[in-house]
Amino acid sequence: MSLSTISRVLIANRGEIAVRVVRACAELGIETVAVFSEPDREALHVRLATMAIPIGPANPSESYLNGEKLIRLGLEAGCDAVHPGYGFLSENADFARAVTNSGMVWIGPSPEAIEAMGSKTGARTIMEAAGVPVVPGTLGPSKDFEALAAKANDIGFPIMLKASAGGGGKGMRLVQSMDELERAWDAARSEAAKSFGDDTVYLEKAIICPRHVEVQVLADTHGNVIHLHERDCSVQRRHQKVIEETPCPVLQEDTRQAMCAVAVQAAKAVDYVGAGTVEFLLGDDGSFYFLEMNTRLQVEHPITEMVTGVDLAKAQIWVAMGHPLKWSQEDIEVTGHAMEFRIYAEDPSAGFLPAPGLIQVYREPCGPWIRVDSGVYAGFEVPIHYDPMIAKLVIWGRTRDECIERSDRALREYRIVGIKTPIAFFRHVLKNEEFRSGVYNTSFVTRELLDEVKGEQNPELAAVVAAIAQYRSDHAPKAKGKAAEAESMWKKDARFRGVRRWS
Amino acid sequence: MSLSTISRVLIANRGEIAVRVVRACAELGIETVAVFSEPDREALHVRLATMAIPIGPANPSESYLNGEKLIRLGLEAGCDAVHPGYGFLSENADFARAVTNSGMVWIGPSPEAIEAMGSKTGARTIMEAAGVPVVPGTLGPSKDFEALAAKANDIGFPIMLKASAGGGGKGMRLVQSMDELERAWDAARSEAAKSFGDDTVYLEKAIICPRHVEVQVLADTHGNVIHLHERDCSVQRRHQKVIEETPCPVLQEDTRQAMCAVAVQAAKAVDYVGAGTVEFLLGDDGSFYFLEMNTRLQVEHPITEMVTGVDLAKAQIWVAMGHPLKWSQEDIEVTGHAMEFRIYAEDPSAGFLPAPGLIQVYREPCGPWIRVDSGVYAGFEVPIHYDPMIAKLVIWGRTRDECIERSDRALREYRIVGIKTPIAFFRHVLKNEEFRSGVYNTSFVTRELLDEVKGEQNPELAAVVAAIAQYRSDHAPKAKGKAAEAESMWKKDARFRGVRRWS
Amino acid sequence: MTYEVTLGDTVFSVSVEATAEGYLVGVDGKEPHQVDFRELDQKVWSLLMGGRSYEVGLQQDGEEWSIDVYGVSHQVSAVDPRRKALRLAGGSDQGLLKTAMPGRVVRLLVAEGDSVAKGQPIIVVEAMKMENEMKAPTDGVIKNIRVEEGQAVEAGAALILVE
Amino acid sequence: MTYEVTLGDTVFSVSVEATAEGYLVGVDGKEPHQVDFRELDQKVWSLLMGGRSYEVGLQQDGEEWSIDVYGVSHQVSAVDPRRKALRLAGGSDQGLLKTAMPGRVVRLLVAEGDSVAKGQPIIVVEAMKMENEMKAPTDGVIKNIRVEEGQAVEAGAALILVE
Repeated sequence: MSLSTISRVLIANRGEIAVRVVRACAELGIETVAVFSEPDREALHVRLATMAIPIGPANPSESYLNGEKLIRLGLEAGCDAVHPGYGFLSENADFARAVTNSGMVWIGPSPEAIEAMGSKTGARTIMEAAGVPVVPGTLGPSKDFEALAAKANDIGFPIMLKASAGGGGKGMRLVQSMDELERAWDAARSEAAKSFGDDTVYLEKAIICPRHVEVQVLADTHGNVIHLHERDCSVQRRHQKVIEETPCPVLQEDTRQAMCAVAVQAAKAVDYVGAGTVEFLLGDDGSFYFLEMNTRLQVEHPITEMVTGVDLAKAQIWVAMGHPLKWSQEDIEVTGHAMEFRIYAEDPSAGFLPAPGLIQVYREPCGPWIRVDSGVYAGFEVPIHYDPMIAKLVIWGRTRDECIERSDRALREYRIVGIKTPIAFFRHVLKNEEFRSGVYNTSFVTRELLDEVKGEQNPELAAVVAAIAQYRSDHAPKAKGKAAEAESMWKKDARFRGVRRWS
Repeated sequence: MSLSTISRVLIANRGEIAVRVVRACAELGIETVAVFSEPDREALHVRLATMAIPIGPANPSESYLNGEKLIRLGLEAGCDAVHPGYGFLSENADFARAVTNSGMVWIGPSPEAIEAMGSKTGARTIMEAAGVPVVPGTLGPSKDFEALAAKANDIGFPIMLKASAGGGGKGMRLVQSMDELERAWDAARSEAAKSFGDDTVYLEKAIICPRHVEVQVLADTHGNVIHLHERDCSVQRRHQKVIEETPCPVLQEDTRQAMCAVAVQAAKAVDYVGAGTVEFLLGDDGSFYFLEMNTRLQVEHPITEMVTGVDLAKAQIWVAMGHPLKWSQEDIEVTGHAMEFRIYAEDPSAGFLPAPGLIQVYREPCGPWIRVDSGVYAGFEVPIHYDPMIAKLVIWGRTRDECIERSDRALREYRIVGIKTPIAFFRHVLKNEEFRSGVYNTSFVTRELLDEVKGEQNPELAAVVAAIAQYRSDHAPKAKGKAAEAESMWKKDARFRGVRRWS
Repeated sequence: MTYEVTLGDTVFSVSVEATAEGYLVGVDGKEPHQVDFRELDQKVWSLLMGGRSYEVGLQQDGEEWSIDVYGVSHQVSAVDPRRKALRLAGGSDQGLLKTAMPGRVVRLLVAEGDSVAKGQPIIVVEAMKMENEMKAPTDGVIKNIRVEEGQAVEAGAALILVE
Repeated sequence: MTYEVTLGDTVFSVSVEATAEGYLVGVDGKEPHQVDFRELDQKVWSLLMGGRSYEVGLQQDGEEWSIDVYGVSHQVSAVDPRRKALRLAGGSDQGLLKTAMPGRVVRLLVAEGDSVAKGQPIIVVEAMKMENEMKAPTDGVIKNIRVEEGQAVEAGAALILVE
């Protein structure tokens, strides 16, 4: 098999994952072409890429989801490959096919593999045929509400509605009773359409309080498939992961081996190429159910990188060129423990409601074994149009305990002013006995934890700060309204700093 | 042996190493007390520590070198231990003794070990007695210029003048001929006095173009001593390290083992406790000479941390409490390759002249396997009074090649405006064939490399930027002088960003 | 100067006096402390108080100060009691539905004149691919709908009045 | 508007015209390009030009612009040629020793009236624990010493005049 040249990559994405791809390419000496919608002109991926091209208005369907335009712009810019990131068009087989047909290299699995695994219902069939247990539920996705309601009645509530093309909790709804079904169905379809351009939804029996464990696989075009062990993603809110860790603290070694073997088997079943993730629900008794396979780089891939030393984004590009994998299964060793904290622009104390806005102050934690994959900076306005995840804090420790204590240290250093984030909430999770023990499940993020966060206030300190701030505001030299005062105070201080230089 | 409680640590230092100690303590649940001189009120270590206390005027002898005051303030603040960092009082046996006598725990080796190894000439004697080869030179340090000149004549030029209490290139001078000796002697003594509070200087034969290789050791109070392999520190300017890497790319395995064994032997010879470094000169033929032992945490300790997974700063505190080491020699494995780039406030194109000043913009590189240990931030004024090192960029790669390509990527992302730094110079070093081959020595940083850096300009781009900037300045709405114009332009843009939010 | 400082249900009386080194601040009549208060980044302040070092985020938010202490936010107002009398009492807005989340109105589930029960979903606002179904704050009749489908709304914007 | 832009020995003629999307910029009579020029952080600008993305640091430095391109600094002046005639030619300062490094004068090695040879050390300035021995810029007599021992000096400050 001949090798493909990749010298300039179109990145069909935005945010931190676009930045991640820019970095991987830069290390390989490959140029990158960023695309940006109107509100993203000043986004970090635009700043860091070699080239940057406007792609259209804010609405994703007119910009990051416009496959035809992406391909045209990629060709015009002289790209020889396309990296889709995650979300948007990353699991769209038609786009993958169009990219390949355009003569550019698609950095991902074949359209056939995406189709086989991308349809959650199709993947269930394949896995059932291979003897892997799956969650009971409907097999054929339906656009007919009456049929769906009948099926829900058959299986019995609670049921879970899921977007057929989905992932990341989008288009997903837990439904407790028939009363709620129609509204949930509308909402799930509407979200699914916006997120994936496909409003097909299916249902399955809701398994309450399982653990969510997934296996990273990596495959080349020469038939080699390896796994890079598991990740535990059980800390979720609104069916979306918020903290991930590896290794899974409760997984028995024999279950780990069985799960990893199944994941490799799943990848081989569809001639998988590139980085992929096989997701499972893990029961208390060590039984596990196939959930779905994500046929792209996963948000939480960095924790696997931290414990294995393998750069997954670079490996994707390497195998897309047609090279054989640099490592055999025996080369993959897990050292230490890693956790990822997803920094969302959202307010945990208001039910994790999105909180987009202007980031006034942004200072990342630094120092040993701290990694931040971010798409933002101070002065950037987080747009209302896209996913609320602005950064990922990734921590490595020699042991799980060290990883926890280092995470707490890093979260204390993380300074974001202007938008709400779950940083303080995460510090609470780290103090929680259930989390520290490692024995928790997907129902872990409860109301009690959120109440504790509110209780952590330091009212006397805040009162002192407010009183001083008000005093400064009241005594500012020229009163032109509060905002102008704050601004002028700041400039005075800045000038003072300048003057003081030679004192 | 009973354990000591450490619950609040006085950090007798400033800059990035004070921040490093704050982080280590935070992860161990230990409070920290920062001290700050007048220009350091807003320094990063003050921001991050639990407590912060003014220590005196800018002049180090009245602040960070004032041992008596440090101990008094530490006791008043309720500290039960003192961490000295590196430089300042870290290798001052009298200070170590005074700390111990005050009832606080000294986080470092015993005063006796510091004395034995801290005096470079004394250490030479110990090592010679142990049969380890040392560089030929004078044995007794002298304050008598005539005696020194006579000795220099005996040994023959070139000779190297070195501060007896020294380290880090301070108080060090290469002298080519008798003409230069007196001025060099004055300068070396003056620098030594300022840096270490001791103007004793000795001389030895200058070994031209060796490699500088050192071994990290770690010892506890129970007699256990382990090594954490070597670091190569041959890329230097003005006898000061600028880039370090581990493993040493040219070290043969048998030499590595011999060198590490000698290092452990050296530590055992003085009943060493804590983290220490044994420095060697390495010849082309694999022969090596003992240079000195640094009885404290070394600037470049992070590269050892990156390849071994051991947190050396935390290990120091752990053994200072009286615990046995957590690891035996067999637990220490080296994975991958790491490099450190010292970010100095200095101008490589002006002979690495110090360039203190106000940091206007400061953005660190991020992403996989990038670590920045920094003492600064945007808006901080780098004082003229202290060491010019403001940060350390530390990179890990699975191989040396990956480490190099990742380093280049990180240096491109590193954005510092307001002061000069060697960032562009480092990117040149990374492109240099000699460096890439791994076969280089301490004479590596040559005039030619610096000329290349100047050649890397992009004049046409700069011309376009200057013309647009001038145009904006000339057409700014209200002309109140250039500075005010720039400021008002900025605010206009900021407001524009605010307004655009809902478009 | 002494301020009446309010955080949720808690009220402090805080005296502030400027000094050469910073501010002398007393809380609820206790002995005043010296506070060293420095602006670092544009909206981050360093406080040294009683030997302890704090970093706080500070933004003015209407009549309140929004203060971030290590990721935990505090909404605080500091009022000179002598001026307090001048303030007008705000009207009750119990039946007014406001959005905490900025975003876009995707669906109106009611029309003016409809009767609604407290807790009944009446409008859907979307941001960042998430739909937020908002419920009637009280039993009553839809008096006034202040937004239309597709409209962008800022945080705090009034959407629907139920009476 | 067309500027005469000077970088060391290189001179460009650069035309600039404001447009709705940014600036139309032409260099040395070549066809003008559209340049999208946005301020990000306070002194960092993002440029999109010919499809390529650049980040540059920009500071005004007297009559010049100090421009940082990925760590490489450029000192550039952009002058409207019509105004150029108004400028006065500066006097020669060949014999004037200036310090590039800010710091503190630690030792004067000469007195006014001394004869010195070019390259002879005449003053020592220190910053960040490093002593910088500075040499006579030309043969001559020490005409004027403008600093004293212990004095702090800024970057660019004149120290000693040799004539």
